[in-house]
Amino acid sequence: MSNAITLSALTAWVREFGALIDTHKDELTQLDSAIGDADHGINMDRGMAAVLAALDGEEFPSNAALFKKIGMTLVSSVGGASGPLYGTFFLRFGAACGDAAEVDPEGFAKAMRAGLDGVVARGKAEAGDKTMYDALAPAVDALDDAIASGSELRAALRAAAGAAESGRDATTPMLARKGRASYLGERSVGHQDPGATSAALLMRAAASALG
Amino acid sequence: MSNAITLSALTAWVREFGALIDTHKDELTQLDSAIGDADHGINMDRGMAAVLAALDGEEFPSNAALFKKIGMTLVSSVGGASGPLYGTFFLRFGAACGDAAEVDPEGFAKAMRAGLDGVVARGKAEAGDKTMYDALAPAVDALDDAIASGSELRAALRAAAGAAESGRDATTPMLARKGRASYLGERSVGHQDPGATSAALLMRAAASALG
Amino acid sequence: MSVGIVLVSHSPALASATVEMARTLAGPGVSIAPAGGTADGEVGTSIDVIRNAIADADAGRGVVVLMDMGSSVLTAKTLLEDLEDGEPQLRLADAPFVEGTVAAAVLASTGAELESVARSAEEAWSMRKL
Amino acid sequence: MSVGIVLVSHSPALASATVEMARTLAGPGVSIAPAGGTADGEVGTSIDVIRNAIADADAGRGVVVLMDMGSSVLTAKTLLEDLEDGEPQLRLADAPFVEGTVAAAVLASTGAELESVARSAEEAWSMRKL
Ligand SMILES: Nc1ncnc2c1ncn2[C@@H]1O[C@H](COP(=O)(O)OP(=O)(O)O)[C@@H](O)[C@H]1O
Ligand SMILES: Nc1ncnc2c1ncn2[C@@H]1O[C@H](COP(=O)(O)OP(=O)(O)O)[C@@H](O)[C@H]1O
Ligand SMILES: [Mg+2]
Ligand SMILES: [Mg+2]
Ligand SMILES: [Mg+2]
Ligand SMILES: [Mg+2]
Repeated sequence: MSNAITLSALTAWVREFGALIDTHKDELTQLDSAIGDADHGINMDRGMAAVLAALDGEEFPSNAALFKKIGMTLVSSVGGASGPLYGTFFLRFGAACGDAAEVDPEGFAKAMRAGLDGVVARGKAEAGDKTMYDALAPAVDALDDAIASGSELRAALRAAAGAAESGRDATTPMLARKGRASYLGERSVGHQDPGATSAALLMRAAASALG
Repeated sequence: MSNAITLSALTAWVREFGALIDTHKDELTQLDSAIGDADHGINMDRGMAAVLAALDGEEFPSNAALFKKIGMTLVSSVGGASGPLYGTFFLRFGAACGDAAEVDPEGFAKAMRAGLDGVVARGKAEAGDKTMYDALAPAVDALDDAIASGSELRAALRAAAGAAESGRDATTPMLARKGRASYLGERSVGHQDPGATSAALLMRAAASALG
Repeated sequence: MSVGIVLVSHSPALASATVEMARTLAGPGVSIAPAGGTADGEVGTSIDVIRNAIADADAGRGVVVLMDMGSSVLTAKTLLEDLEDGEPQLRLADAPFVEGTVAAAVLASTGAELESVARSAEEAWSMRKL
Repeated sequence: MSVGIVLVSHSPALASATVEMARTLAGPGVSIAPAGGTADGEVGTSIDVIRNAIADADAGRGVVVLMDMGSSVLTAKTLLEDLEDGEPQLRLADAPFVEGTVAAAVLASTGAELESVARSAEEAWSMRKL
């Protein structure tokens, strides 16, 4: 398949996500200080640094093997709720991509959906709960729609990244119903969710590395 | 009143209870090892030793003052559930005895009832829950009945002590519903309750010191 | 300062560890104090240890008291109902120990009042994890 | 040996203190292990720490896992649902941390089976203290 996404492109996506997390780590921590415990940037940066270190010089035989390594590294190293959530996202994404060393755009979109379903299986978040789900879910929907209607991968990923960013912005007025922010009740209103913010970076990284 | 119970008789009762606890401490701990954490004898002996030390050489102006000291000492020193339970028993007993330095048999019976009500207020035990209540409640009932029907104090206290001992024995087949033993469910059946055993000693001490 | 929070436990280590965890999650602005074990540091509960912790945690806005189980509950109730004299305003919270403490501490850190802090602890009974 | 019990917490101190308290109440015959904090002893949760604790607690009769909150729950679920391979029989218990642990440990000490130990932990949600 001519427009297949290769294993090295997928690796570049993850590296780009790591780079964006590094750039935005203070902002993520800042957001988490308003409605959380002020560690989301630290958590994600520690996790992604561990992932990049684990990828360095390693060869992976398949999508599944690559993302199993990424997911397990996140679960082991993040130390906060985002660790098992992003970890499960990548574990399920990789399992859905399968044992090949590339994936076509339809397969990529299906794998993103599987990753999203993993986040839901893990954390039970629903739309409007003010979590990373609120950025990821519209992105995966937009990706599906664009690919189903025949868009190029590049355009589809841009649409997905844009949808993630709108979803992220829409978390500000929401009342948190999952995670530590949910203890704040009404007082969580008026702050952008840190996990939705990092999830938007994940989609932006896909648009720039895979587009 | 000719047959009033004096402050020094009440003190003798508490001392006798301390002596009986000391004699039976291993048995109480043994019973608590079957359905508890093997400390009831240790707890009660530490508590009553502290009480006897607090009474030594002290003069108390009234029943209420004496039993406030006893109750507070038990709450502070026992370190297990029996501390606040016996502590509350004595605090309420003393408050009901009032600010005089003696109490007549009717007043004594009323104060015992007030102490029992305190145990219930504290621990919410009901009849058949396999606790100290199952020894104390029949004893207080027997005391009331005997005094109402005109018995001498001596006979009334013997009836009460006997009722406490029957109540204690009746805890063996019960299923524990309060305190740590209640975690054992069915496995608590077939063992005599430690707190009911110490409560029977309290009544036996009354019969020998006040009778 | 926030409403005070006191954790009564049989175990000095459990009370301190739960205080530490709540501080991590709620930030340093929460006034929370452990009351674990007996006065000589043994397993058990002590009314004097509880009284001292209440004095530590009180910042004039009342103190919510959480208890682990058994004698912690009975001792705290005895303090409130039979022995209180001149303590700050106390509210015993019927709550799961760790989950209730975290909920109370996070809410207290936002400046909430005594009764809402206590209620947020008590609502932790309806929390589910899986 | 009893059914195993593993306590997953953000905090190494909280996991250890709860293990100690459960041992005091349930006796030394209960096989219970803490899994608190990250591999380097920081606050957080780590799948490797949990795996090691499971291996410690397992005596061939299965292991009940209790979690404090947040990432402890998510990490334990990830282990069970996405990463398990060849571990002993695991049962996550949805229970209040301290109260559920004590109930589970006391029941485990009587020789009860995996499922009843887990259920006794879960029934602690309906416990009331006051
Ligand atoms: N149950 C959940 N489902 C989905 N996302 C969640 C859930 N719980 C927390 N999150 C996300 O995780 C983010 C917080 O991550 P982080 O600060 O790293 O972990 P912690 O809350 O353990 O400190 C939140 O902003 C939210 O987006
Ligand atoms: N809620 C309660 N109401 C009445 N008595 C109780 C209650 N809880 C425990 N007890 C009594 O306390 C006794 C155990 O006392 P002890 O061993 O000294 O305390 P702990 O259980 O804290 O170790 C039990 O045998 C029972 O009689
Ligand atoms: Mg955080
Ligand atoms: Mg955190
Ligand atoms: Mg005991
Ligand atoms: Mg004890």
